[in-house]
Order: sequence, then structure tokens, then C-alpha cells
Amino acid sequence: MTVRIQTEDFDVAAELATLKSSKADVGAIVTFIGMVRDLDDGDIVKTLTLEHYPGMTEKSLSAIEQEAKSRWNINQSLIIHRVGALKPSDQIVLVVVTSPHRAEAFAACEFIMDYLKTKAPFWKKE
Amino acid sequence: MTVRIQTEDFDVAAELATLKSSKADVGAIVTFIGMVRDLDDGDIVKTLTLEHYPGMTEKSLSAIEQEAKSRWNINQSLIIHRVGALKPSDQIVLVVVTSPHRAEAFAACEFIMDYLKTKAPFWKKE
Amino acid sequence: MNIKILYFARIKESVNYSTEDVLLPSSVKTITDLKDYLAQRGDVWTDLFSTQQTIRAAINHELVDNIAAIHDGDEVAFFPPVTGG
Amino acid sequence: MNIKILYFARIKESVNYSTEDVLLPSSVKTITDLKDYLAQRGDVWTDLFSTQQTIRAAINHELVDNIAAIHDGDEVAFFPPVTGG
Repeated sequence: MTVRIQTEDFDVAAELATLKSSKADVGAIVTFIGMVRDLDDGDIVKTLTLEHYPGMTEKSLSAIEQEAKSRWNINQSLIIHRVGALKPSDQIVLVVVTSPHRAEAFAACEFIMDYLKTKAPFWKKE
Repeated sequence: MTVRIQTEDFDVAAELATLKSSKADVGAIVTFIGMVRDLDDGDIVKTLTLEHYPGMTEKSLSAIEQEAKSRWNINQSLIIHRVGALKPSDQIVLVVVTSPHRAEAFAACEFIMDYLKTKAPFWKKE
Repeated sequence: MNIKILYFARIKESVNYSTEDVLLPSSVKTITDLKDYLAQRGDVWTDLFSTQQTIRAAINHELVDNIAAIHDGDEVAFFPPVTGG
Repeated sequence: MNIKILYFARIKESVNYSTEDVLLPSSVKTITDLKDYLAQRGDVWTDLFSTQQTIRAAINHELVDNIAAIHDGDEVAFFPPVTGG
């Protein structure tokens, strides 16, 4: 159950290695990586800026994790969301869920992303 | 659309880096990693052996990928399944799906895993 | 009562600042009341808070709806629909 | 007709070999017929193929059900339910 908000990029492999080092009985790891889509209308590559509401962001993402944990049998979860300036194909968000069972890992990971998209106070500005 | 059957372990980070280097308009990457659960009843760590049906395995996994691609808007997919001797917490299977949209990436990745679990000719022997 | 109000994203850009401390008249009891109160400031405030624009509100870091009650010392935030992920 | 039969997992271990070439009598036309034919070999064959044990079949690398027709030159495989992933 970890939440991080950061301007710097994240290293999916390093995060997975940390989660896998736990002693839990993990059978399934589902990972979601969200990336900036190509906003380009022509030759100009656009950038976007991600703003958030410090304090509320961390609280809402922790609440999302808690809600997922109450619904499904999950061992661990990790949410990393970037803020600040981003360009096309940059990584924006990482959600990882580990569970003894694959269906629960999928359900919890997708739930967290859906919830994050509709409830967490982030705003993209092109 | 790649399928690999191998005895050696796979490197999730390297596979993701290869997929990300494509020029496609990817907004979402969903990754499933299946791991050998702890089969241990007491102090003895058991191992398992994964047998498969060479020829049919590759054909059935390619059919699974094609079926997923016909149902959802996905950019790329990758299935790696290990065979041979495995021990608890070893990685068994990797499925990665990239798509412009997260719901399609989740649906396709879970579909591939469900299909693989029920149709692909692999057998675990403890 | 005294509250703090925060503005985010295009709402912040419209009103041109991000936070203010406000002494509210006792008639302002809910988010709806507060929106009406802010709309009386005229210009962009009226455009933002008196129309049917979708503005979300949070009280003390929790998303709330328009009937939520405001209390002395609360931190109230106004922002457009979220677009993270 | 001549076909090749492959056995996998616990079925392979029971019959104790993994592949054989078989000349079938003309009465064997489907997977059900082939199971009945193999069951007549007695012992473990009868146990495996004449009971209600779940045995899956593939013809030429495609999963098939019991009514599937067998043709000369086919590769037929028998195996227990799959357990990959």
C-alpha cells in the first residue's frame, strides 16, 4: 500500500523488483502504465502540464487503495503518479497490484485506475 | 503480436522497453506476470515441471492473440510462457498488451490470460 | 465563519489566484450557498459560479456535493472535473 | 487409415509412452470411436479411455470435441485439462 506523487519519471522494473521481494504468496502481478498520448496535430510536438491538489491527492489515492483492499484479496499495491511537465510517450501513472489470484489482481488494478481517473485531483493542461 | 515459449526466465523491463520503442499511439500498457505460488506444505520447497505440446502451443497462443486483436483496439501484444523446471516465486508467464485506451488494454490482457489458462496445452506437474 | 478557499486548474486561471481566506456571512451554510456568494462578485466569478458549469468541490480534502455543509476553519476547494491518469 | 497419436502429462505417464503410429480399422471415424478403440487394449487403457475421466483431444493442433472426425494422416493428441499460466 504505497502512494507516491513525483515530478521525476519512474522505473517500472525497479518497482516490480521491490514488490516481488516480499515474502507474500503472490501468484499474479498486474501492472498498468499510463502514457501521454501523441497530442500532435501537425509537426509541433505539444507538451502538457499536470497539476494536482497536494494533500488531497495523497489522501484520495490512499482511500482508493484501501477501497480496493477491502473488495479483493490483494497482497500489495503501488500507485505512482507524476505531476509537472510531460511530453508525448512519457509515463504518467503506474499502478501495480499483487495477489494470490489473477482475477483479483486484474479487478483491483482496473478499479484503482477507474477510481483515480474520476476521483483523484489531477488536471492536465495542454 | 509475439509468442515465445522458453525454458529461461524473462526480463519484464527489457520486454516493456522493446514494446515502448514502437511508434504507435499507445496510451495504456497492461502487464500480467504469473508466478509459481508457494507449494510448500512444510519445510520442503517443492518444484514443478511445466510440460507443453510443441507446435500446438505456439498455434493456440497465436490464435488467442488474433482473437484479442479482433475484439479490441490493441497496438501490440506479447505472450511469453516458460516450460521446464520451476520453483516457487519463479515467473511463469508474461502477457503485455498496449492500446490507445486503458479499458481495452485491461480487457484484452485478461482475456488472453483466461483463454491461455483454459485452452493452451500446458500442464504443471508438482 | 472563516474558511480558506483554494482554486485549481482553469478555475484558478480564471479568477487569477489560487487561495484566499474568507470571512463568510452566517447565511452561507453549504457549497451551493458558497457558490452563490462567490457569484455575486461579478465578472468571471458570476460566469464560473452562477452558471451550470461543472465545478467540483472538496471540503478538507474530501470530494463533496453541493448540499455539503461548511464549518468554521474548513478548507474548501473548487476545481473542474479531474483528468489524471 | 494411418494416424499418429500423442499423449501428454498424466496420460503419457499412465500409458508410458508419448507417441505412436496406428493403423485404424475403418470403423473408427471420430474421437469417441478412437477412445473406444484404445479402451479395448485393456488395463490402464481401459481405465483411461472407457471411463468418464476428463480427457481432452486435439486434431492437428486444434482442440476438438468427441464428435470430431478423424482423417488419414491426422495427428491426434490426448491430454488432461490444461493447467498453464
